[in-house]
Amino acid sequence: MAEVPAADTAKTGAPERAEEAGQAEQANQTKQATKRTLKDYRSEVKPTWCPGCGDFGVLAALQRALAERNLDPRDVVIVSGIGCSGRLPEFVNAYGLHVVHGRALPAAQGVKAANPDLTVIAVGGDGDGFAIGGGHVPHAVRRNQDITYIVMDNQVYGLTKGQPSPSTPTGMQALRRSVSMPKMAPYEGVLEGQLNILAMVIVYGCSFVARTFSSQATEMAKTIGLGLDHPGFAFVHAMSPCPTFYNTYDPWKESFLPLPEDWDTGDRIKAIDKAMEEVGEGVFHSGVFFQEQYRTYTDKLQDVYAKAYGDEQATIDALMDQYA
Amino acid sequence: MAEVPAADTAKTGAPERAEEAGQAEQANQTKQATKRTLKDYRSEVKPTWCPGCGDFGVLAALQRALAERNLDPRDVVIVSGIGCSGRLPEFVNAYGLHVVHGRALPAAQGVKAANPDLTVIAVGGDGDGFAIGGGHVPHAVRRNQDITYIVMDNQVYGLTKGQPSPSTPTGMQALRRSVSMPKMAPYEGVLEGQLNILAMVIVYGCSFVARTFSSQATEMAKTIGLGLDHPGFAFVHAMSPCPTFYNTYDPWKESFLPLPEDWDTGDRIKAIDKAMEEVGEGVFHSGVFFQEQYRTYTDKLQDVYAKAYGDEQATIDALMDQYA
Amino acid sequence: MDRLDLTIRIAGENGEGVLTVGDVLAEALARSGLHIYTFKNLPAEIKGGASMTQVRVQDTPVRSPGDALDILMVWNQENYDIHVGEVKSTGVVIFDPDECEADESLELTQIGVPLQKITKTVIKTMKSKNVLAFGVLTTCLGIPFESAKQMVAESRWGRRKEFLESNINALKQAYIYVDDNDIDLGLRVPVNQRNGHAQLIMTGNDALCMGALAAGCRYYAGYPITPASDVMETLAKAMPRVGGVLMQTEDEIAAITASIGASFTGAKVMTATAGPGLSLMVEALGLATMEEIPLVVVDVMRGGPSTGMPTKTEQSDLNLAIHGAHGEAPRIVIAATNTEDCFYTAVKAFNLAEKYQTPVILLSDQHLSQRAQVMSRPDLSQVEVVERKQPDGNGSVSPQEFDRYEMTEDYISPMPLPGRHGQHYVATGLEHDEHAHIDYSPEAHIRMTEKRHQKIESAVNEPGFVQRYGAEDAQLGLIGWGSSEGPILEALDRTLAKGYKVAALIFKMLHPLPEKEARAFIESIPVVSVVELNASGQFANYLQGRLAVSLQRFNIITGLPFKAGDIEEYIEGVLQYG
Amino acid sequence: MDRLDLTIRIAGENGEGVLTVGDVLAEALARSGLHIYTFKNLPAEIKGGASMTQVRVQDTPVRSPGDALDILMVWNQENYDIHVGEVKSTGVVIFDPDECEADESLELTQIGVPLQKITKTVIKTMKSKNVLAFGVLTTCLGIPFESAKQMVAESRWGRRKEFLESNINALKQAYIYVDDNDIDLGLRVPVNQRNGHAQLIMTGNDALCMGALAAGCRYYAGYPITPASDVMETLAKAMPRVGGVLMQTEDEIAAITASIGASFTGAKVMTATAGPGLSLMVEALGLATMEEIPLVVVDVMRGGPSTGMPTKTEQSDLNLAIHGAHGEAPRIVIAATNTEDCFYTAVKAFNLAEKYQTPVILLSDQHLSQRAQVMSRPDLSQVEVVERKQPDGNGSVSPQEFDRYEMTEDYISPMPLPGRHGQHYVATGLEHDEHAHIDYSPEAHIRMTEKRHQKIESAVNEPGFVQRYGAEDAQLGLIGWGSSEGPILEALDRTLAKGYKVAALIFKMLHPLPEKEARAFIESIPVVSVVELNASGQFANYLQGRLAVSLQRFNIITGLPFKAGDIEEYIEGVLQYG
Ligand SMILES: Cc1ncc(C[n+]2csc(CCOP(=O)(O)OP(=O)(O)O)c2C)c(N)n1
Ligand SMILES: Cc1ncc(C[n+]2csc(CCOP(=O)(O)OP(=O)(O)O)c2C)c(N)n1
Ligand code: SF4
Ligand code: SF4
Ligand SMILES: [Mg+2]
Ligand SMILES: [Mg+2]
Repeated sequence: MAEVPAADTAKTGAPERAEEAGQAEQANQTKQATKRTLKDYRSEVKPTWCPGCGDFGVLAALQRALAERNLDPRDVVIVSGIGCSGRLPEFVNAYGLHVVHGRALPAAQGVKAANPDLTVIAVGGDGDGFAIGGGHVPHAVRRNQDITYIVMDNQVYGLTKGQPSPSTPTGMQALRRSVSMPKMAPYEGVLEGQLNILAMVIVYGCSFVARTFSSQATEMAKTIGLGLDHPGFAFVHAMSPCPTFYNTYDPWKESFLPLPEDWDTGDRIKAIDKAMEEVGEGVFHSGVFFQEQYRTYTDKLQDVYAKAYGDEQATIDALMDQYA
Repeated sequence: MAEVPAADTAKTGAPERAEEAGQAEQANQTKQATKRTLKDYRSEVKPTWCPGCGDFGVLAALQRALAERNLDPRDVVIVSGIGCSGRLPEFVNAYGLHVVHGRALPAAQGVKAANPDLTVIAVGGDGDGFAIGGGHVPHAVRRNQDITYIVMDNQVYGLTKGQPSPSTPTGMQALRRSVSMPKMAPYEGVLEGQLNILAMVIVYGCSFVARTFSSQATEMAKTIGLGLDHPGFAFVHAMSPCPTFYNTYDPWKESFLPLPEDWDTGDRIKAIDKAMEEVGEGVFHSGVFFQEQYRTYTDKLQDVYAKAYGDEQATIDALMDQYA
Repeated sequence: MDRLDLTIRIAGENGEGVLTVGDVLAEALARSGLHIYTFKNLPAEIKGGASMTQVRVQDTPVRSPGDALDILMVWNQENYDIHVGEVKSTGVVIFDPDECEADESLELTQIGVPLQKITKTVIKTMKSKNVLAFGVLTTCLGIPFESAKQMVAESRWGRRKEFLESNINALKQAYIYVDDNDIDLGLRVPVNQRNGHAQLIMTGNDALCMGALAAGCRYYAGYPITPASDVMETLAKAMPRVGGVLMQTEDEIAAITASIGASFTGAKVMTATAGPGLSLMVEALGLATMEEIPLVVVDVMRGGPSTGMPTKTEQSDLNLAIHGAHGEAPRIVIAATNTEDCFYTAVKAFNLAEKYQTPVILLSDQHLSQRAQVMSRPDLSQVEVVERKQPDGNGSVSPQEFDRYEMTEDYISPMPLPGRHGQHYVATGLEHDEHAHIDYSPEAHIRMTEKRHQKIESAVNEPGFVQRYGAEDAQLGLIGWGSSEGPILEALDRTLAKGYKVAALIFKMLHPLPEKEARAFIESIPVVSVVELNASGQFANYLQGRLAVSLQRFNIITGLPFKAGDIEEYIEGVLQYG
Repeated sequence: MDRLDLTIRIAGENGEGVLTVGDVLAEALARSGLHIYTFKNLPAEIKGGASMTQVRVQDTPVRSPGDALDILMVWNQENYDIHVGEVKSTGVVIFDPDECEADESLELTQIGVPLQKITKTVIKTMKSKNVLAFGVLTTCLGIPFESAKQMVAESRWGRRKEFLESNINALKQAYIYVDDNDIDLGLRVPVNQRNGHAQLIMTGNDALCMGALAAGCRYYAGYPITPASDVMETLAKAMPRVGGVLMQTEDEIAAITASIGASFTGAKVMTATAGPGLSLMVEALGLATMEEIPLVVVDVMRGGPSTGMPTKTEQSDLNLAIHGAHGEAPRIVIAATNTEDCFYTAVKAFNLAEKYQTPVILLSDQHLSQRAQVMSRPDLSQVEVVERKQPDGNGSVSPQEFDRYEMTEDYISPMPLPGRHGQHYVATGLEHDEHAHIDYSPEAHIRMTEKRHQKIESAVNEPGFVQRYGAEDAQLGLIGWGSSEGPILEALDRTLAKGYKVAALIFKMLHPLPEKEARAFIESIPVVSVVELNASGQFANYLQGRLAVSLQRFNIITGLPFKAGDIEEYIEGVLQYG
C-alpha cells in the first residue's frame, strides 16, 4: 500500500499486533521470513476447482503479487462470497473470510474500516459480484477504501452448474459453448442484455479499474499488483474461463488485446467509451483502463478525528454529560 | 404505449378483462369515460407530504401524462417501494402496489411479465432506488420491459427524517441546506462519493433516459409522457426537492438547463459524458439524454413462444411424457 | 417372503460417470415395471471428491433409500474404503482390482472386475467405461443380454446413433467377461413386464414442477441455488410451452417480489429456493401476508446453518418457514413426503395460496428433491384446481365503494385484478383498513391482525394433510413430517410385523397445525416421539408450544436421509428398554 | 399517600410543536430533581396528522406511561375529540376555545386558553406559541414564574440569545393570562431540588448507545429505519469522539456483513435496526453463528408485519429473533426493560457476544427506545467489560497446527485476529472441522452443531437475566419480558397493596431460555399468564415449547405500550372471576 496510515491511526479497538505487546519470539520469526515466494502463500488445502479452471491462474497471480510485496500473511485478509471463485481464500496462506453470497464487499469494508493497516482483498465471481451483490459495488466504490476487488468473470454461474450470469452475452451466442446454459435458455438464448461491468465500475467513480486474463499469468500478477499498490478502491476485472460450463478459452485467447501503448489512464470518459465499444468489436482489452488518486476513506477519517477529538479521545463520562 | 402487444400475447394465466367475459354494463361505462382529465386520476386520499414537497409536482405531472393518454385506470399499475415518494400510488386513481423498501422494480417486472397489456409505472426515491434497491436497477434495465421508472430524487432520505442518500453531494456542501444531515455527518460532511445515477442507468444499457424537475410542471408531464410512450424500459430522473430536510429549491432553480436544442438522443457515450460533466459544472440538464429502441422482453417472449409451442400450447400430459 | 428388494451402490470419483451408471440403471429398471428409489451423495465441488449413487429396487413402491447394501460397485480405493462397511454380510462387492485392493479379512463375496483395463485395452473409448460398469451390474442382476441391450438403446447412451454401436460393444464386453469368469450371484431380477405410459420416473423436483403447472402456475421467478436449481431449469423449458413466463432474477429478493407483482395481476406464481434464499425472502413473505397475495415458495432444505452443506439433506428450515418474518405474519407451511406426493402437494400449495390469498411455503429437501422414484401418472381430470375469489364482474361497485379487505365470514375477501376489474385499489404493506387505506388506529390493527390470523388458522380444516398409521393400541407413537414419512412407515411395517405395538402420525401441514389430530394421537399413546432430521427438534418444540405436552425426540444430523433401519432400531430400543 | 403522580398530555397537529413542549417540560421537570417518563404517539407522516406527547412526573422512578390523564392540553378540535375520553374524572382539560368547542356534557374541569389568539395578537411571533403553552402548563402546575423562566433559559428555547427574550415574553403572557383569569388547579409541583450531574435524562436509544460505547463498541454500520435511526445518529456524533468508525451503509445486509467483517479483526461491533431490517439480516446472522463471530444486533421493534406501523410499539419480533435463520443457527436473544436497563443491557450484550463468540440480538421497542426517563449516571468504574478469548500470543503454534474451532471444555475457542496473531485461518459459512477446513462429514457436522448449541445453551447461567417479584404464595403469576416490566411491576404493587396474591417473573434473556427459573415459577403458582404486546403470544408459545406446560396469555395489540392499569385490571379480573 502506498499510503500507510499514520501511527496514530485509530483502529476501532483492534488490539496491537501480538509481538508489539512483547512476544519477542514471534517477532523474530516474522522478521526472519523476509523474502517470501509464491509458495509461502500456498495453504495446505489443494484447490477443488475443475482441471483447467481459469481460477487457478488467478490464484497463482494473486499469490505472486503478494509474494512480490513480501506481505506478512497475518496482515492479509482475503474476503469472498459464494461461488467457485469464492473458494479462493481457502487456498491462500493468509487470513480469509468466506461470507454469504454477494456480500464480499460489505464484509471487506468492515475489515478495512476496523483495521486500516491490513491489506484487504475481496474476490468473487460475476454472479456474486454483479447479480446478488451488484447493489454493493457502487457503494464500495463511493467509500474508496484501500481495498482490491478481483472479480473472476467466467460469464457463468459455475458453482450452481452453469446458468447464465449478468455478464453472459445476450442471445444464442453463449449457448454454443455451453452444455448447461441451454437448460435455462432453451429457446432463444439469454433474453436479457449483457452488463458491461467494467464500464459500470468506472461510472460509479472507481479510482482504479483494470482488466486481465487468467491465461496471461505474468500480466495478471502485474495487474493485481498494481491494484494492491493503488491507494483506494481498485477493481480488477479478471477474466477467468469456466471450461466445464462455458468454455471460452478459444475465443478469449483471440480477443484479448492490450490497451494501446499510449493509453491515457486519466481520462474517465475515454475509458468508458473504450469499455463500451468492446462488445460490438468482440474484443477485450487488458491493462489499466483508468486510475486516479482520490483521498481514501481512511484519509478522510483522519480529518474527522481531528475535528471530533483533536488530541485526546473523549471519555464515555464526557459523552454522557450531554444528558445531565 | 407505442407497441401494444399482439392479441395473442400470453398473459401468464391472467384472466381476460371482465367486460370481455360479457359484462356489457361495465364495458359501456368504460367506453363512455373516453376523455379523461387530471382529476380522473386523483384518488380520494389527500397527499400526506409536507407543504412544498416536490413530490406534489411529480404526482400532478404523472396524473396529467396519464390523462393525456386517456388510459383506463384499471389498466394502470403504479408500483412503489418505501419512502415519502413511495406513497405516491395511494394518491392516484389506479391500481397500486406498495411493496417493501427497494423492491419496486422487481415487483413491477412481475406485474408486466404476467400481464403485458398493463401500463406499468414504478416510482420511488433515490434511497429506495439506489441504496437498498440499487442492485435491481441494472437487471430491470437488462430485461427492457415496457416499464416507466420515475425516481423522485431529493438527494436525501425523506421518510426517515433526513439522512444523506447515495445522491447527496460529497463533503460539507449539502449540510448547509439541511437541518438533519449534520446529525449523520457532523464533522466532515458526507465522506462517500456522490453517485451519478443518470449516467449509471445509461451504462446499464437503458433504452430511454431523461431528466426533469418537479418545479417545471409542463415539462415534467411531457417527459413522463415520453417515458410512457417509449416501448421499453424508460428511466425518468425526476428531481424533486425535500424542503423539510434538504431544501434545494433555490440552487436547483438556478442550475436547471435544457439540453442543447440539437441534442442527439442516439449517442450513448455523449449522453454519459454530458451527465458526468454536470457535477463539475454544477448544472442539471433536463430533457431526454438518450433514447433508442431495442426489442422489449415481451417482444422476445413472442419468439420464445413461437419456438416453444408454435400454434398450440402443450398440455401438462404432454409435458409429463418425458418422464414416462 | 420372497419380495424383490435389492440395494445397489456405485461409487467413484465425482465427475467420472458413476452417477450416470446409477441413473441409467434406475431408469431401465423402472421402465421394466419395477419400483426404484435412488440416493446420491455428492461433494459440493463441481468435480473431484468421492461420490456415490445408489438404486434400491423392489416390485412394490419403495419408501426409503435402503439400509445395508446387496451390491456395491467401487471404482477406486478411496470409495472402497468409504463404503465397504455398509455391505450386508450376504452382499457382494464388485471392485476394480487394478485400482484398489480388497480387504481379504472381510467375510464378503468380493469380485474383481478390471473395469479400467477392459475399457482401455478392449473397448478403447474411455467414455464407455460406464456402459461396461452398467453391463457388469445387469449381468450380475441376471438380466439377459438382449434386455440389457434394449435398456442401453433406450437410455441416453442410445440417443445418438454414432455412439450406440460402441456402447453396445462395451455392454457386450461386460457379459463376455462375466461369462468367461463364471460370475453368477444367483439373482434373476424380472425385467419382462414393460412399463407403459402409466408409470413415470421422476425426481421430487420434477414432480413438483409438473404439479405446479397442472395447478395453473404460469409465472416463475428464481435464482439458482443447490438443490433447488433443477426446479428452475425444468420450468425454463416447460413454462414457455404452456405460455407462461420464467425469469432468472438477480437474487432471491427480486425473485419473490417479482412473484408478488405477478400474482397481484392474477397469475399463479411460484419461486423455489433453499435455506439461504429463504432467509433472504422473509421480509417479502411478510409483505405477501400483509397484502394478502397468493404465492408459493418452495424451500428445498439442505444442511445448515449458513452456506452449510449444500449437497446434503436436512429438515432444519422449519423454524424459519413458520416463524421467519418480523411482526405477526402467519402463512401456510406444508411439506411433501415422496416423489408422487410432490406432485399433489404442489397442486395443493397453489390451491391453498389462491383460496386463502396467502403465501404458502412448501418444504422439500435435498434428498426428496433429487432422488428418482416411480409414480403413477396423475389423472389430470381428477386434479382439483382452485381459483381465487374475485369481485363479481358486474362493475356496479365503484373503486371508492369497494373494500378490498372486506370482513367476510371466512375472512377471505374478493381480490380485484388489474386489467380485469374496475375496482382498483392500492395494496400496501402498511397497516390498512378494509378499504385498503392506510390506518394505524388500534381498531384497524386489531381487526386486520385477526383477519390475517383467522384466515390462516381456518386452513387447518383442509383434508389430507395429516394421516395416522399403525396399531390402534400402540405403546409407542412416532410423529414425522415431510420426507421422513417413507422410512418411518417402512420401519413401522417391519416392527409391526415383529409384534411391536407402534403407530405413526405424519404431518404434511405444519402451519397452521392440525392440533386436534396431534392431540388425539399424543393423548392416546404412552410414549410419543418426534422423528426429524435436525438437531434441536424443531417440530417437537413447535408441537410442545402449541399443545403444551411433553414429547420424546429422535434426531439425526448426518446430512443423510433416514434409513428405515435407523428408525426400526430406535423403535426396538424404546420398546425394549424404554 | 400523597405521592406526586401527574400525567400530562399535550396534543396537536404533527409538526406544530407540541412535541417540543413535551420535551422541554419533561427535561425541565427532570432537571428539577423529579422523575419523568414520556410517551409520544405520532403518525408515520413527516408532517400533519394528530400527534401527542405525554409526560408523567413522580418523585420516585416512573415505571409506565400513566393511565388516565390529570392534565390534557389540546390545540384543536381533532385532538380534543381523540383524547378527552382519557381524562380522569378529577382531571383538567386545557383547550383553545377559538380552535375547538368543548363538550359541555362532560363532568370535567375544562379551561379555555386562547393560545392561538394570544400568540397572534399579544406575542406576535407564531414560533413562540409553544413557549406560551409551556407557560400555561407550568403555571397550572404551580411552578413559580422565576423557576419557569430558568427552565426556559436552560432549554433549547434559551440556546440562542436573540430568541430568548421573546420566549421569556411568551412565558410571561402565560402567567399573566392565568393570573388574570384566576385559574388555579391547586397543584404545587416541587421544583426546588436541582438535579446535579448524578441523574441523566435519556431515551432508551440514548442509553443503549452510551452502554455500547462503554462496553467498547468501536464500529457501527447501519441503515436508517424508524425507530432505530436515533441510534445511528447519536453514534454518528459520539463514535468518532472515541476513535471509532460509523458507516451508513446502503442497506441492512451491508450493515450486518460489514459488522461481521469488522468483528473478524477484533473490533466490538454493533448494528441497530427495526423489524424489516432484521428480516433482511437473518441470512448473515446465520453466518455469524457458523463462523462464531461476535456481533450485537439491536432490533427496535415496531408494529408489524411488513412495513406495518413504523411509529407504533409492539413486541412481535421475538419469533424472528429466536428462530430467524435457515438451519440450526442458535444465537443469544436478550431484551432491555427500561431506559437505565438499556445502558446495562447494551454492555451485557457486548460481553455475551465477545465471551460466547456469537451474535447477540438485543430487543428494544419503539416506546422504550424513544421515551425519556431519568436514570442514575452509571459508575463506569463498576461496569465489567469482557474481552474475547484469543490465542496466547507466544507464536509457537503455526497456522497449520492451530485449531480455530478447537473443542474446548466450554466449547469456546481462542480466536486469532488479523494483524495481531500469526495463526491465520479462513472463516467460512460452510460446515468445517476444528481446523476451520471445510468438512461435510457426518462427524464434523455433528461435532460442530453440538459446539454451536452447547456454547449458547451455557449462557443461560449468566446472572441477572431473570428476576422474580411479588408474593411468595401467589395465586397468579405474570410472566413478562423486556419493556413490559415497568407496567407489570407497577400493576403488581397496586394489586399487592389491595391484598391480591400476585407475583411476576421478568425475563431479559429469551434465548437461551432460563428454564430452571421459569419452571420453578410456573410450578409454584396455580395460574400463570404471559403478558406481551403481540397477537399470538410469541413468548408464551416458546415457553410452552421448551417447558411443555400450559400458560394463560394477556396480549394487547393496539400499537401502544401497556398501561399499568391494563394489567391491574387483568389481574383483578383473573383473581375475582378466574
Ligand atoms: C443466497 C444464495 N443464493 C444462491 C446461492 C447459490 N449460489 C452459489 S454460488 C452462485 C453463483 C456463482 O456464480 P459466480 O458468482 O459467477 O461464481 P463462479 O462459481 O462462476 O465462480 C449461486 C447462485 C447461495 N449460495 N446463496
Ligand atoms: C428494509 C427497510 N429498511 C429501512 C427502511 C426505512 N426507510 C424507509 S424509507 C427510507 C429511505 C427513504 O429515502 P428515499 O428512498 O430517498 O425516499 P424519500 O423519502 O426521500 O422520498 C428508509 C431508509 C425500511 N422501510 N425498510
Ligand atoms: S465449474 Fe467452472 S468455474 Fe467452477 S471450478 Fe469448474 S471450471 Fe472452474
Ligand atoms: S420529508 Fe421531504 S420528501 Fe418527505 S414529504 Fe416532507 S418534504 Fe417531501
Ligand atoms: Mg461466474
Ligand atoms: Mg429521497
